Order: sequence, then C-alpha cells, then structure tokens
Amino acid sequence: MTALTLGGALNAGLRRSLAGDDRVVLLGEDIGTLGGVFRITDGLKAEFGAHRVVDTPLSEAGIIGTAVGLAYRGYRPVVEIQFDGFIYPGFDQIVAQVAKLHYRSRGNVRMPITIRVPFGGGIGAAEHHSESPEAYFAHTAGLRVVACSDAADAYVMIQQAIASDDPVLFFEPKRRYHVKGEVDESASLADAKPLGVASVVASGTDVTLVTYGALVQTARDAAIAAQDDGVSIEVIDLRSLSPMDLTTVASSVRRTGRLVIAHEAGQQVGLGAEIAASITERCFEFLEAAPVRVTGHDIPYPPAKLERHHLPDLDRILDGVDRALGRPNSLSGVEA
Amino acid sequence: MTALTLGGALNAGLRRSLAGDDRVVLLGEDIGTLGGVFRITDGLKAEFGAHRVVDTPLSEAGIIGTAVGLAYRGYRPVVEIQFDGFIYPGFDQIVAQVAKLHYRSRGNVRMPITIRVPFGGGIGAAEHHSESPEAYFAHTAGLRVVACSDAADAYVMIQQAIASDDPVLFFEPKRRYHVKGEVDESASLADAKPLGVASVVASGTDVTLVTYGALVQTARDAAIAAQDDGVSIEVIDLRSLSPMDLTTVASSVRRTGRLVIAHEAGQQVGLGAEIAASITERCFEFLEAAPVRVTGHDIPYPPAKLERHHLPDLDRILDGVDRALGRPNSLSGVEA
Amino acid sequence: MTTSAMTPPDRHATGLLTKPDEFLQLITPSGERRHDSELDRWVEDVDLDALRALHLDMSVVRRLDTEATALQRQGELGLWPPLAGQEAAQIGSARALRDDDFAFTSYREHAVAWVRGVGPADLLRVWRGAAASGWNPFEHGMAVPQIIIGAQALHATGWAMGAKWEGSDAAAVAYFGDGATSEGDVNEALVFAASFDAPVVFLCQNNQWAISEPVGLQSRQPLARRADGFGIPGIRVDGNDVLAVMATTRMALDRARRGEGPTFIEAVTYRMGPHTTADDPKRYRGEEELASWRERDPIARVRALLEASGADVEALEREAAERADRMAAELRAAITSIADPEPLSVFDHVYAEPHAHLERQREHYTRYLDQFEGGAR
Amino acid sequence: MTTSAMTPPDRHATGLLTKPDEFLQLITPSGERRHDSELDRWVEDVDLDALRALHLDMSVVRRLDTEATALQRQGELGLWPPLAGQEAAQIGSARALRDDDFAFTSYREHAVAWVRGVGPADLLRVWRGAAASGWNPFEHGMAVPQIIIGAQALHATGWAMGAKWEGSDAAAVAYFGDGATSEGDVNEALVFAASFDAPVVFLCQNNQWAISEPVGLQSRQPLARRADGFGIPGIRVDGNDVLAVMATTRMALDRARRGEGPTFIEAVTYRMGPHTTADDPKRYRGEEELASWRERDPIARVRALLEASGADVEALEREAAERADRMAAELRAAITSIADPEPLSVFDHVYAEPHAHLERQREHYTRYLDQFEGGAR
Ligand SMILES: Cc1ncc(C[n+]2csc(CCOP(=O)(O)OP(=O)(O)O)c2C)c(N)n1
Ligand SMILES: Cc1ncc(C[n+]2csc(CCOP(=O)(O)OP(=O)(O)O)c2C)c(N)n1
Ligand SMILES: [Mg+2]
Ligand SMILES: [Mg+2]
Repeated sequence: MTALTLGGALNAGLRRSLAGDDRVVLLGEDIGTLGGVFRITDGLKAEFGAHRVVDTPLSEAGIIGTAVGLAYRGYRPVVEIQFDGFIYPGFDQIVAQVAKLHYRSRGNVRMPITIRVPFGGGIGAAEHHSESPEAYFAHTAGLRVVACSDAADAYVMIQQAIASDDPVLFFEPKRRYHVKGEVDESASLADAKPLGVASVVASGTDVTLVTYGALVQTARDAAIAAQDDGVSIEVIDLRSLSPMDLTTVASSVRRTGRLVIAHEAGQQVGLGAEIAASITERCFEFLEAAPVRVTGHDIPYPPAKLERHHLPDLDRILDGVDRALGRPNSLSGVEA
Repeated sequence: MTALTLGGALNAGLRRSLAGDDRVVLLGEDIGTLGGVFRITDGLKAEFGAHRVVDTPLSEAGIIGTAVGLAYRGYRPVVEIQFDGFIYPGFDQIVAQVAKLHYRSRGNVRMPITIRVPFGGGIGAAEHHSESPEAYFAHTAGLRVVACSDAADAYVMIQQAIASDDPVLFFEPKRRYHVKGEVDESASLADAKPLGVASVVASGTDVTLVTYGALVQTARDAAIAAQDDGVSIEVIDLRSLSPMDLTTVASSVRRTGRLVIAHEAGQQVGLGAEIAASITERCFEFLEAAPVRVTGHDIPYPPAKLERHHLPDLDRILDGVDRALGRPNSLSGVEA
Repeated sequence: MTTSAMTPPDRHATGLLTKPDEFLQLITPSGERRHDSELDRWVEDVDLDALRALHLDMSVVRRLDTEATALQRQGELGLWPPLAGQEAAQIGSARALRDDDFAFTSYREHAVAWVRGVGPADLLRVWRGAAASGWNPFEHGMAVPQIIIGAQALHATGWAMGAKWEGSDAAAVAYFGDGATSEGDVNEALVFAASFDAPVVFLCQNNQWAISEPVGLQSRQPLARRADGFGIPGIRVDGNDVLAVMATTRMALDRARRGEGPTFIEAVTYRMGPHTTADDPKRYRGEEELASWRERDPIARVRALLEASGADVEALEREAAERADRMAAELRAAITSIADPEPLSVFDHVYAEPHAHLERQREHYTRYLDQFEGGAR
Repeated sequence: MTTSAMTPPDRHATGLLTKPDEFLQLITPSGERRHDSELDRWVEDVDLDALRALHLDMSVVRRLDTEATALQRQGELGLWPPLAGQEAAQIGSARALRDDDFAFTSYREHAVAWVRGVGPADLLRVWRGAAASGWNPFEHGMAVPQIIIGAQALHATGWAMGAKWEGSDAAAVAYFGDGATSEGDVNEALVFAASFDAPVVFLCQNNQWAISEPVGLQSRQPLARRADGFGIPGIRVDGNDVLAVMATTRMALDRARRGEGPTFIEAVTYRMGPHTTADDPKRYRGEEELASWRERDPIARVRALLEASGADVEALEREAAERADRMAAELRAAITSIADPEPLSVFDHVYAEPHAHLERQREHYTRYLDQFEGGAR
C-alpha cells in the first residue's frame, strides 16, 4: 500500500495502463509538456513519448473526433477534457459518434474511449470550471459513466475504464485531487470490484444516502455528524452513473425505508430524479417517505463567492436527511 | 377558426411574429428558398425578404452563435434545427452561451432566442432524424423548453416562445406536422394559456397519464380505448418541459392516486424520472402505486423497421396504465 | 524575431499542390485527352483497358443508382440519396486507394462502397431501414457512412494519425460535400491533420448544392482555397473527369505515404438528381443549370475518348449494359434477401459489454412482447 | 462552366489586405518610425500628442495588470489572467473603435475594457469571484468577456450581420487568441462573416502560447493565412507596435463600414507573464525566449520614438507614473468597494421572466437559510 493523492492515483493508474497496452494513447490540451493543468498526466509524456501522450490543438470536437478515428484504427484513446465546462464543443462527437458507433456498426467497431473530466465545484474557480454535466451523459445510451471519489478507487477505476471495450465518461472530483488515500498498486484488476458496482461506504439503519464524486466525503462526514443526533445513515458511493447499481441502493432502502440523494448538479432531470424514480419503482412498499433530493440549484454555476450557497454541504445534506426522517427541517410545514 | 395542419399553424404563427416585430429574424439551413425540409417556413422568405428569413451556411454552432450575436444587437432570432439529431454541434453555444448569458451578464443581455426542433420518431427515417433530445435541455438552467402537440397550441405557442425574453427550445412533433386542427388566427396572445402551463386534455378518475409532443394523441387514444375496459384515464399534455407545470399534474394525481408518464426519449435520467420524482415528493401520501414510466428504450434510435419496437404506442401505454392500477400487466409477478 | 511563427514556411514548396485556383482536367467534356506535365505521370499506367474498366465502373454505379431510386419509388427502400453525376469523382478517387487504406464517407458514396467490394444487400440494408449499417468496415476498408455532416473528416484524421504513429504507409480518405466545409468538424480536421502531418486525403465533392443551398453560400471562393489557410495543399480538379480525379488522388495518397501529410482535393462536380428521394430540386434550381451540367457528363466523355482512341464502343456499351443488368437483378434479389430484423435486436450492440440497466430493460420488453401472439421472437 | 464556383474571384483585388505573409510594422523595436505607403495614411492624424496618449494608455494598463496580479497574490482576487506584453495589440486596436462599435473579447482583454471606459471595480468584480460579470455591455460597447475559447467570434459575427441589415455602419471586433483558431467556432465565424459580408474585424492576438502549447501546434504557418482560405483578407501585423496595430485595425474597420466585409488581423505579440496567476510557465518555456521578447517591448519602443521625436520623455514618464499610481490606488479602493453578493442572488437573472420551478427552489432555499442566524439576508 502506498499513500497517494487522488490525482497521484490517477497518474499511477494511467501509467500502468500506458505500460500495459501500447494501444493506449492519451490526448488532450496541455497534457504533455505541462502534465495537464491539474498535473494528472505529469511525467507521462517524458516516459512514454509524444505519440503516446499527445498535446493536441485546442479543439474538443477535434480531440474526441480524432479519438474516434484512432479507435477505428484499434487504439484505446484516453482523452482529457481540461475542465467540465469545456466538454460541450465535443458534445456532438460524444453523443452522435462515440456513443452510437458500436450500435451503428452492429458491433463491428468498438469505441474503447475513456473521456476524463475533472468535474464539480468548490474550488473558487471562474465560470465553466465547476460544472457537473454527468446527467447529459447518463441520459445518453451507449455511454458508460463513472465517478471516482477516492484514491484507491481512482487508481483501479481509471484502469478499468481504459480496459473497457465501451466508451466511458470518467468523472474526477477535482476538489478532492489532493486528498490522500491508501492505494494498493500491486493489486490485480481481476480481483477489483467491477466498474458498475456501488460501494456502501458507511453502514446505517435509518436512512440511505446516495451520492458520488466529491460529495461522498461530505456524505461520510454527515453520517458521522448525524450519529451525535442518534441518526444512523447508510452512505452509498454510486461509483457508476450508467449503469447505476440500483440493486445495492434498493437493498439498502428496503432496510432503511428512506432515501436521500445528493449531487452538485442541478435538480431538474438530474441523476437524483432517476435514482428517486427507480427506487420508488422498486421499493414502493418499503418507502416510508418520498425520496429526498439535495442538489445544486437549477442555475448556471454561480460566481465563486456564492458557490457555498449552491453546493450541497454537510448542513444541507443533514437537512435533507431530516426531511426524509420526518424530523423538523427547513420545509417543515410547507405544503409539498 | 381555420382548419390548419400543425405545420401550417407553425407557418402562420411565424408569419404573424415576423409581421408583428421587425426584430424577429429566422435563421436556418434550407429555410429560405426551399421553405425548410418540412416546409414550415414556406413562403416566408418571399414575403419578408432574405434578411428576415435567412438561409445560413451548414453549421449549427454557427447558426446558434450568430443568433447570440444578433440577440446582443437587439434581434429576436428564431432558429430552425433541421432535425433533432443535428442539434448537438450547436450544443455548446446553447448550453454555455444561450442558456447562461442572461445570468452571466446579470440581466443586462437578454437572449430571446427560439430554437425550433422537429423531434421524435415514427416517420421511418434514417439515423439522427427521429431523436428526442429534450432532457438535455430541460436539465440546463437558463433555458425554457416547450413541446406543442396540436395545431391550435402550435400556432399560439410559437408566438409566445418568440415573444418570451428568455431562450426557448421549441420542440415540434414532426410526425404530427400533417394533422389538422382548428386554429383561431384572430385570437390575441394576451388571452391565450401561458406558455408554462399544462393542459388536461382528457378528464379521468383512475389514473393520471402525463405526456407531451406526438404522444399526446396516442395518450388520448389510449384513454378512449381504456374506457371500454372501464378504466378512466386523465390525460395531461405537459406542454412546458421547463418549467414543468407540476401543480396541474399533482392536483390530478391527488385525485387519481396513480401516475403514468410516457415519452419517446430514453428512460434513464429522462423527463419521466423528473416527473415521477417530483410528484412523489409532492403527493407521496396520495400515491397508491409507484409512478410508471413508459418510454423509449435506452438505446440509440433504432433503424426504421425496428422503431415500433422502441416507441411507446397505445398498447405499451395501456400496459403501463395496468401496471399503475395493479391490473395484470407484462411485469406481473416480476420482482421489482 | 526568434519564434517560428515569425518565419512563414515557403508556401510554394509543394509545386503543383499549391494552386487551388487552377482547374485540373485530363479529359475535356467532349472527350479530348488534355496533357498535363505534372498530372500525366500519375495515370501513365491507365491504358485503354484500364480506361474501359473505369467506364464500366461508372456505367454500373450509374445503373445501381437508378435502380435504387426505382426501388425507393416502389416502396422497397425508405430513402435513397442518388449519386448520379458524381460517378467520376467517386470512382476516380476510390480506384486510387489501396486495400489497406481506409475510406471515411458520407451517405452518398455508393460508388466508393461498390469499389471497396461492398455487395448489393449490404449497400441497401440501411436504406431499407432494416439495419443501422450495411457492412463490416474492417472487411472493406471503409467506415460506416456518416450522416452527421462533416464528422467523418475528424475520424479519418484520427485514423491517419494512428497509422502514421505505427509507421504504416496506409492512408485515410475523408469524403465530404461542399456544404460540409462550413461545419466546425471539417475545419478542425484540417487543423489536426496539418499539425500532425496526418496521412489523410480530404476529398471534397463540390456538387454545387447542399440540399437547397448553393455552394456560394458556404464559400465565396473555390473550396480548395480553404486548405491553403491551414497550410494544407489544395487542389481543384474537374470532378467529372475520372482520370484527373484518379491522378490527383494518387498524387495526394503518394504524398501521404511519403510522410508529407494531408492534401485537400476539391472535385468540382454536380448532383444531377435530387438531394434524396425525399427532395424536390425544382423548388430551388432551374432546368438550364441541369442542362449545362449534362454536357459535362462524366461517362459520356470517357466513351468519346475511348471511341476516339479506336475502342469498340459498341461492344463496350453492350458489356456495360449486361453488367448493369446483372447488377440491377442482384439488387432486386438482394432486397428480398434482407430479412426484417428481430424485435429484440433493438437492444443488440448498444454496449460491447453487459450493461445491467439495459439488460433489465430488454428482459422487461421481452415479457411485454411475450404477451402477444408470437412473443418476442 | 456556368456556375460561379468555376470562376475564382480576383484574390488580389484588395491590395494590401491580401498579404498575410508580410509582417507590417511602423515602429521598430528600437523605436524607429518605419514608413509604409499604404499603412501611414491610416495614422497620419497620430501626432506627438496622440502618441503620448497611446504611451500613457499602455503604461497605465501595464500597471493595472501588475496591480491586479499583486491583488491576486494577496488573496484579494481569485484569479487574474495577465495581459503584460500585449498592451500594444489591445490599445492599438481598441483605440481604433468608435463608440457605437462593439467589442467581443476573451478573458485577457483588460486593456480593451479600460479603453471602453470600464471602471476599476467593474474590471475586478469577476476575478474576485463576486459576480458573473463586471459591466453592462451596452454602456461600454463591449460584451461580457468570454471564457469558452472562440465562442465570441460567432457572437461578433452575428452582431455585425444585424448591424449591416439595419444599414448601420457600425462594426464588431472579435478578439481571440492563437489557440482559439483551432476551435470550430472561430472557423465557422469566418464562414458566416464571409458569406454575409459581415462588418466584423477578427483580431487574433497571437501571443505564441495557448497555456503550455506553442502556436506551432495550432498552425504550421502564420495564422493570418487562415483567413485567406475563407476568402477573407488576412493581415499580419507586429502586435507589439501600437501604431501598426491601430493603422491596420482602422483600415479593417473602414473596410467593414464601407460594406466590404470582414478582415482578419493577426497581431503577433507575446504573453510575458503566466497564462493566469494559477499557471507556472517555467514548466514549458525558457528564459531565453522571454528575454528575446523583452527586447520587443511595446512600450519601450514608443518611448524611444517619442524621445527621438523630441518629446520630454521624463515628463511623460512622470505623468504615466502618476496616472498609474492613481489607477493602482483606484484598484485597491475598488476591491474594498466590491460587496460580497447576497446569498439569494444566486437565483437572480437565471431567467428574464418568472420560472415556476426556480421560484419554488428559491423559496425553499430561503426557508433553509432562515433556519440559521441572519437567515437569507
Ligand atoms: C450536422 C448536420 N446538420 C444538418 C444535416 C442535414 N443535412 C443532410 S445533407 C445536408 C446537405 C449536405 O450538403 P453537402 O455537404 O454539400 O453534401 P451533399 O448532400 O451535396 O453530398 C444537410 C444540411 C445533417 N445531416 N447533419
Ligand atoms: C472550449 C475551451 N476549451 C478549453 C479551455 C481552457 N483554456 C483556457 S485558456 C486556454 C488557452 C487559450 O489560448 P489562446 O486562445 O491562445 O488565448 P490566450 O490565453 O493565449 O490569450 C485554454 C485551453 C477553455 N477556456 N475553453
Ligand atoms: Mg453538396
Ligand atoms: Mg495565446
């Protein structure tokens, strides 16, 4: 076991994938000489050369579109989108090509493309640097979507994503890049938890709290804080957003009878809606209250000084937990 | 009252908007001389001139991006996207500019842009010509999203969308373009139902069926068919997808206790999820069963010969109604 | 002034390749062989027999097009985008390709598919609405056709970057139309291709129209000029001259194989038919224009040249007609061979690996279908 | 050969404007005034006083930049993208604009904002993280700065199309960097601008770098050449020469006003500082490169020219220093004047008209805040 930051774990995972398969190539803006604005690819160009770690022209459609061509040629491209808010110029190539080519070609052409996206807020950044666009991709058939939340998972999941024969949108919680965790660099991928499976990261009995990415840590903190109040929260790190491991969530909700979902993305037609709807379908008889969503507001990401009034934090999550439990909360007495 | 097709009603509505406000300009591919591939803008270039009805180069980002500039200059651009599946190259300009500029500019710059999108399937078309991308936009803060379902609404709603100071994604059910309805061309917009309000298009007592666009007609047919079975369906045409008129839906569900949502778009993180989650939040005590979603599969839109196995039709909707009512249905006996 | 941006490279270094304003031609509309000191050598192996073969190719694909259009009119196909008029541009370029090259096309390049060995059923499958695509790209060195305008230009460029990194001398060809040059993707492909010296040939068929929009709306000057701005040689060739198209494509491919990077070819041609069978071109263009292009027919001029060269053109046409008849019969037979897809195949190939949610959805839909007679099968 | 695409227009008709390989300069790095028969007339009104004013402008914005960088280091700003080195490109072009023209910029054009009359607090507001934007675009004829690379090029083009349709002779200017030229949006803007003869000037500041990527990765040749491919005149000018930038911008604006359409100007300059205060340029470029550009400083050469012209440069520098000191003090005062935004203002301006869902969300969040001391206020 090595103590690595989440960013360092991604770097190590990328290194291992590059070393293990010479069809793996990294493409992106500033990922070579600079090692990426977050240094996730630091040192990789020096180690593997300019044809394996490729600084590209400044064009997201260009990066994704050439990655499609490389996949046609048998490569496994790993693309870095510099920040979440810069993925949209590449949206057409993702939605109309990457997601659909395996279907369109009736299984003849594989698109083993990994699209790495540092996502989420809380870092006091400028506009477009703190977004949570995962719902767009989870709604898109043909894509897999995952989000890692700690170093150990980051290390394994990035390798699994690259090894997957399907395209994977790989969301990295940028405000946790510097958080350290123990990583087993020698572990084999074969023994690792599969990419599509959720983790119960804290056991509890009163309410199930589902989240992913940066908020997993916040949710764990909330679970600890709630203990003082005598409330026992089960925290689930979803890990995979498409497909979602609803089996794990449902079995928890069948025990707790209550569900809270937290994410930074806006509420309307977000992941929380899907989880709430799916779990209601599966656990209607078990639910003692409507699932509660604690999410970012349905607003463009606000300026840095307001982001704490946008992002779900420990208090807002606990308020949601109270709502799920029917305890006094901010909406007590408000007609639904 | 005049009998007009839905497409004809849009044409008439556009004509009235062009005549009433010389800041209204239409932009799009093939909309001028040809009158659009669906002829929705037929005759408008001849009537208003090439500076009001503008054939543009073949570039969706270009069309939306120049529309943003025109809005800066005080125009009210109305953009036609030729088919649903061609909106993605313009996605960045929609999501990062059109949706956010009013917020970004702190209310100084308005984006009264209407983006018309013929959407949905059922016309036996080639790939990319039958998609339902509305969820992407309903998830995007700063946009309004509407879908018309008949000629009368089409006529009024297109004018309301153009008159709105907010950007509106305007979805047109292309397979209903030729369906005729009575349109009151003399009616004043001031008296019309506001853009954000849903319509109860069939009253019922047993189950609430919510849909929009082309499926509204299918839902009405289902309600009639169900009568023979002694089932009374209340059909709601949502009309506005952002914001959604959940008040109307909730008040219906409080009466019926049961909710079915139908749309052509895929299920995962679609509009149905949002409606199910929101209504569960508001009506938990009133619900007698979990809300049921009848949707397209989570697949790329399939080839024409398979589309009837993708699109919700009358039978699939009635199967969903049976599920909501706890009557025998395709999933009877299946563990949730 | 030390940075490289200060010293423009010599833009005239590539010789012929940098003259986008010229209009290269080896066979005139009336069938005379024009000589060109630089182009000729690229087709010096094209003897009378080879020319005859090109004539046959073009005649057969023209018939293919007519038949497919007829099949659409008869309700056997949902849609068909005719290639009529563009035979020389497609045959001349596709016949320049090697087996290990890879073509990335739009929806109209039926002649390219034909040259790449795609059979009749595989050609029609998609247009019948029976499948999402027709053939295995790796069997034919030709990608699944692209409907999103311009997207394939980036795919070709990426493929070419990969080929180069492997040390292969294979090349990619990106086919797209005049309208496509306005899309970001095509321009970004030019950026990437130039930056990475990618062995890709951009083959733009300027058929004068993008549905109802004349090429003048996309560009105020010849499209071959576009390439120049990206540091890519642009060639403007008579796209109705199969020999000139072949020569320029071979030259460009050779350049790609030698590691000299991308080339942009504007093949000036004309779409004689409607945009697709759903289009009514009378709404936007006149009969005179059509007539003037009929005089520039790509097949007629080769016939005239063959005749002038002493070939037995009647035998030739007989052979072409026979071959075309056979092709037509094959097409009709192919139509009936295309089975309607199984209902549950809607779920196939969405993912390469199992996806829990979709499997559940498939299972539910199977149960749904099982309620009906015949069930999911 | 009847179609227009067959006859390339005369690409040499625009004279000076079609020579993207030349590098226009009116003041050499050492401060000599070079004469240029075509450019001179565009700045013949720039007498010693005017030159002095340009010197003052540049000196003040340089100080503005230093101060803002310092404020960031002190934690008063979240981020700052320094303009140091690009003063001439920005001042020279912005001073060519009329009040009713409209500038669409990226994030680095603080000097343009300064020229357009944007005050210190409005300049800093965004970088402090206190607001989504700084000023009302309509008060300054300058759009909200753009972070999405290249997007504003289309906005400028659309605005210009609209201005032209109204019969106005106002023009738009789109500012973007060398890196931006690879994005689809910029290329599509060139397509639209050419097709509609839009009165827009594309002002590309080629500062040699896009974060860590050298311009050579975006283009293998001068960027001004890009325009030519779209049928737009491309001019390459010394971007560190305020007079040459002003002359070319005026010439291009004049062309736009006369209805002759767009012009592309590549102002060759250099980003002397980091990409932003979050960047560490030592990771990707060397000291020698920086040193060579220091010799081409845009302010020093104007000072030298003024001195050679007999101006009292010491008085000049004193005045500049005073003005800059005042500006620095204003900036610091401005910082403290920028109030932290009200919590509930997160919901303001998402829509121009009421949106039921968002109003409900706002109401719920108000109740949430009301639980805490101080509440939502
Ligand atoms: C991104 C996108 N936008 C719009 C369309 C609709 N469309 C289909 S073909 C076409 C015109 C294409 O013209 P061109 O590139 O010249 O090719 P041609 O059809 O002439 O071969 C358009 C606008 C599309 N397929 N994709
Ligand atoms: C669409 C998009 N992709 C990526 C980025 C991240 N990014 C910010 S600045 C920059 C480099 C821009 O270079 P250039 O256009 O030369 O402008 P400069 O910063 O040199 O002024 C990049 C890649 C962005 N802002 N927008
Ligand atoms: Mg064309
Ligand atoms: Mg730059």
